[in-house]
Amino acid sequence: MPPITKDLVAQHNLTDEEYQKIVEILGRGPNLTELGMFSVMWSEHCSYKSSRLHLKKLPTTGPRVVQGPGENAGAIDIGDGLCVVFKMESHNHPSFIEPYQGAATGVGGILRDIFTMGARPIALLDSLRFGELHSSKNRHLMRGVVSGIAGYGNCMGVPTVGGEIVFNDIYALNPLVNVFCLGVAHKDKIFRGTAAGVGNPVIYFGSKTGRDGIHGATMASDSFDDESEQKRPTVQVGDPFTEKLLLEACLELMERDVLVGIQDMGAAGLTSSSCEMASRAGNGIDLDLAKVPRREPGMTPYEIMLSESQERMLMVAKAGKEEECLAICRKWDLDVAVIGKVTADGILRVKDEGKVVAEIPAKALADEGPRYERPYQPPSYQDMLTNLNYDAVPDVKDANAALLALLESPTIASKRWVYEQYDHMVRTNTMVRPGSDAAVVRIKGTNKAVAMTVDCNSRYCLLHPYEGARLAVAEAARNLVCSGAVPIGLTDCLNFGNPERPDIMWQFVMAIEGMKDACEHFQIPIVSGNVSFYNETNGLSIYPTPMLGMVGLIEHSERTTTQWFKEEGDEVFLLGTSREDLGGAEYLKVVHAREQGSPPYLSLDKEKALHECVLSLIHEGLLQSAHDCSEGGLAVTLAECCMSGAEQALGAVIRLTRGRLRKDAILFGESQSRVVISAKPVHRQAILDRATQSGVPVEVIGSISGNRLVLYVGDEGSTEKVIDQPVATLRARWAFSLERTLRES
Amino acid sequence: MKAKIHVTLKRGILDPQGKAIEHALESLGFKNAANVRVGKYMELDLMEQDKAKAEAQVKSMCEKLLANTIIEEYRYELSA
Amino acid sequence: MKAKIHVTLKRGILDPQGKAIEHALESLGFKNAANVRVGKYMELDLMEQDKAKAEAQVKSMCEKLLANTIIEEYRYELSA
Amino acid sequence: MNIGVVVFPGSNCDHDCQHVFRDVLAQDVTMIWHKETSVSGLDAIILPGGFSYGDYLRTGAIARFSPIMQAVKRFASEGGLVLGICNGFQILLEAGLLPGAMLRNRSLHFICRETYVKVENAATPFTHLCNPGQVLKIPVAHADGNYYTDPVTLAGLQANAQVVFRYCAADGSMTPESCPNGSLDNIAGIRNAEGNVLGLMPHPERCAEMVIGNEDGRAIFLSMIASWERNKSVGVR
Ligand SMILES: Nc1ncnc2c1ncn2[C@@H]1O[C@H](COP(=O)(O)OP(=O)(O)O)[C@@H](O)[C@H]1O
Ligand SMILES: [Mg+2]
Repeated sequence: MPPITKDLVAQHNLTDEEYQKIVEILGRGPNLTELGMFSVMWSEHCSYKSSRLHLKKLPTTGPRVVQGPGENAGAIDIGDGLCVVFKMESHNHPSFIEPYQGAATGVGGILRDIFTMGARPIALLDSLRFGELHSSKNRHLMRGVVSGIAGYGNCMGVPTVGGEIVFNDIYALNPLVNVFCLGVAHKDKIFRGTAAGVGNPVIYFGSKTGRDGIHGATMASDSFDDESEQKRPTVQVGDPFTEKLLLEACLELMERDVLVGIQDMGAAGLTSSSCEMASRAGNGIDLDLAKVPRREPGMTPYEIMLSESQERMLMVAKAGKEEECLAICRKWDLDVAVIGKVTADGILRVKDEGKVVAEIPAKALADEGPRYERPYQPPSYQDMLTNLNYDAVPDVKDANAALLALLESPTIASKRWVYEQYDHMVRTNTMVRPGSDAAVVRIKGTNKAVAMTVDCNSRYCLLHPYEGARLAVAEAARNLVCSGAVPIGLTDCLNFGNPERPDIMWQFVMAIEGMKDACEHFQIPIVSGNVSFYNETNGLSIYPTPMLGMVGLIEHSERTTTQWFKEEGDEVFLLGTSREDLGGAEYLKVVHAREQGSPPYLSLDKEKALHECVLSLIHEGLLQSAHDCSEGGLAVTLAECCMSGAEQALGAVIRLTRGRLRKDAILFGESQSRVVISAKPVHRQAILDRATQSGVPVEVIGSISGNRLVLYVGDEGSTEKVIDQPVATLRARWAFSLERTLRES
Repeated sequence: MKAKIHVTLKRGILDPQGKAIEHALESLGFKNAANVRVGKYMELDLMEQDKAKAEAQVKSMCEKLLANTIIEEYRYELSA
Repeated sequence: MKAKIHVTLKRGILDPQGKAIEHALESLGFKNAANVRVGKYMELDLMEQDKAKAEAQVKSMCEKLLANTIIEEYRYELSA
Repeated sequence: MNIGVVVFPGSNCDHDCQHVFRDVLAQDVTMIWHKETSVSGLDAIILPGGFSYGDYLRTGAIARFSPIMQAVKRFASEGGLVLGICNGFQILLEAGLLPGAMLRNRSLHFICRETYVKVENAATPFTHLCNPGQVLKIPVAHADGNYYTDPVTLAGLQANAQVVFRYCAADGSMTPESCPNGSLDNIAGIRNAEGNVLGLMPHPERCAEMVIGNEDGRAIFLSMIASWERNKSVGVR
């Protein structure tokens, strides 16, 4: 083995102090294998060294919480003895290097996180960020990522029921690929990653170990530069077929009384799964590498311990149940071997050919990594971003053109080109398919359904990370509420730049504070999550993107609603107040090429009142549709109500009171806490009464009729027709925009 | 000219298809087949007489589109 | 022995993948490429010394599994 | 009726078929692991959708060699009802129980969307509760559903009324746009000459309950159950 030089330590992304700490822990210098193991476990990706301190502030408890952060995924009680298990993961760096495999293995990883907990995955959602599509590189990335998600998720038979995509050149060199997964488990049959019970066998199963992805975890903890493309041989290839077998084998194992603990081998592979399981139980593990199934000859202990080959698991079985475990794995054609046993001494001891090649206290490796209180401070450019002189921005002249431009812009355009490549119906639970505010999936064997959404407006977060994060929580909750669901839990995927930079760290800290305040206010616990730092290339960071995945519960599955208009003659209402919220609006970007201003105003109290109001309207069966108002403002929201239904296109005649607002603000401003609802005329009074009772401003703004969207703006006596378009035209622009751009070219 | 192009996974990269086919061959009774690897084969006609130019073009096609050089390698033959 | 197997769509059967690649090549500026056809290429090791036996085996693998002779044709080479 | 649902490694619509027959239509369902060699006691067999063997090499190519397929062939040759949905259809083609082959979708993409199919033959055990020409709304989800066969076989299929479903528009008109995958002659489903084996690409099990929005697919399952009951009452399989 080579001597451990300063260079070698630096190549492993460890600082001098970190190296000193390793020497202290071991009471000697590490050998190369040990250095590699520390390097991956103490990487930002595995140790959360820059974020842990702040993550602790997030609310993680509540009456429904069955499992909070710290395990493979979080779990929330939904009654009937069941819980939902969910989490979101990023696979940003690998997806930039190899979009198909990067995204595919991202899906594979999050699925394993869910089924190791004993839950059968029933839904996936994906949240994506790319540079603008006029660049062929960005189109290539997008096509690759979408087909990678499709390739893996479809083969697994887990429907991808929703997601979101935003295009902005800030993501050109750092695209984001975040995948959310939800599964269902029996509340009293949750499995955890623990190596309890001294003497119990440690069993490896799944695919063989190859040289894939060695140092994936450290790569995810490093910024890109022009040389990153050289680091390519570390790319992992996914095998969804093997993963499907792994899923079925795991669930079958879990039905028997054979398991003590189980964990997937994700980032840092065998190293992380073994030391984390040992550490959680306060035990040690002895591993014999000679027993590890391998794909290639001549692999060193270093390579075996650090390999990130996909579709692998580690379980600790009850002593005496080995044969039963092996038999189930073999039934599913998986490689399987007893590779070690649980020990009492707290040491992760790795042997190869009878020799000890690594010997490290498991706890030190898993839990005693460095913690940093990184300095933070707002960037000097922050004021420049928020100070927008609106006098310099002329009000809209041709609102028809502006609306069409917005509908056609890829961020707002229909994502059908994407979600049609995803099997979104398999498992026959999908009640609300992609294309509405939230996806709704029924829970078989009950009358319940869960709604899910992923949301984050990262421009708002750039302009004001604290407000942006609060707005993201509010929007996610609003999306759920519009489908009739009560928000019950949250997972996050915090995508940021380099935490060693005080301005980035400031964004991170502010975003955490914002999430915390909003979640506490709405009483939504955060039960799992993931941090992805170093989304930065050549010194340029992405917008702060604290992506949220929120889950809601619908107690009676018939009480759900979708965003599109249903019937001619129905009346249209606006709940909430329009203000002059143009800052950070999509309209400003698309029409005026500005990404500036203060993000929209948000009152958590008003937002909460709105949620209660909408939920009670849906529960009382008063609504035909409900759609929250987000990117593109009221005009886009109304257009979506008209055209997003699968079957019919319905027109509407709408009158918006203007008050003292700019015309563009009333049409395209992104004021929060607003929802457009439609209802049969007989329910008019009941709706007005209920809204008033809840303290939510309400206004009848028009009715559904004809096949054009006609929009008047003004006050009594002086109204102006600002938009008049056939719904077919709106739809043609909106529905095929992505397809037109992405058709092989 | 006619170009024949082979694109195969780099050594060391997992080949799930190859693995599945090997398994299937085995259960069909072909127990003496091993190391099955699956790749792509492409043929195309190039309206180009000059061999050197044709070669440069095919190489560039492979690099840009036909092979995913992160995980795949390629080779090609040209014939009249 | 090593077997190299090519499986391609029969002439006359529309090859949408080939078409798409041709299209993509064109938009990348390779306007002089035509008749792109895409097939599969497989390699495997056969623990069999006898060439005739090996050949019979590979042929049988192709007929049974590796090619679907309704739409595909195959050819193979054997080498030591 | 006792329905057997074959589980290949990689099947992923097996539970969906089980759910529809057992929980929605109140029939007995037996899940059959692909390594089993007998289907005795079963009244009909479903080859469900999914990605058997990951769809590696070709869809259905490896699954056709699973031990259970010998028994399925025997069962079919004795007149038993066999329904292949999506991947199950692909397996039936590879196994030679139905003629033809699948090519990649015209778009080269996996496509999951609602389609309309026209019942071209309403006199089969799988469709006799439909009206001739009836249009059903049934979703598809596949990457390789572009049906191909040679002209002679195609002519034979048409002559024998073996084309059971064709993709169409909502009003039943036969347009190229209504075909999601480029399938020859808009073919969505075919039967064998004897009429007891049906393969189709759309997923009727995904539209058999109103809670998920549509129950057009029921007609196919109810037809199977009814024809089995009728045959039972006259003493044939
Ligand atoms: N990447 C994607 N994958 C699947 N579905 C998507 C994706 N992007 C958007 N969608 C679907 O398109 C619809 C519109 O998305 P979006 O505009 O982000 O909704 P909202 O603003 O209500 O959150 C949603 O139903 C969403 O699930
Ligand atoms: Mg919304």
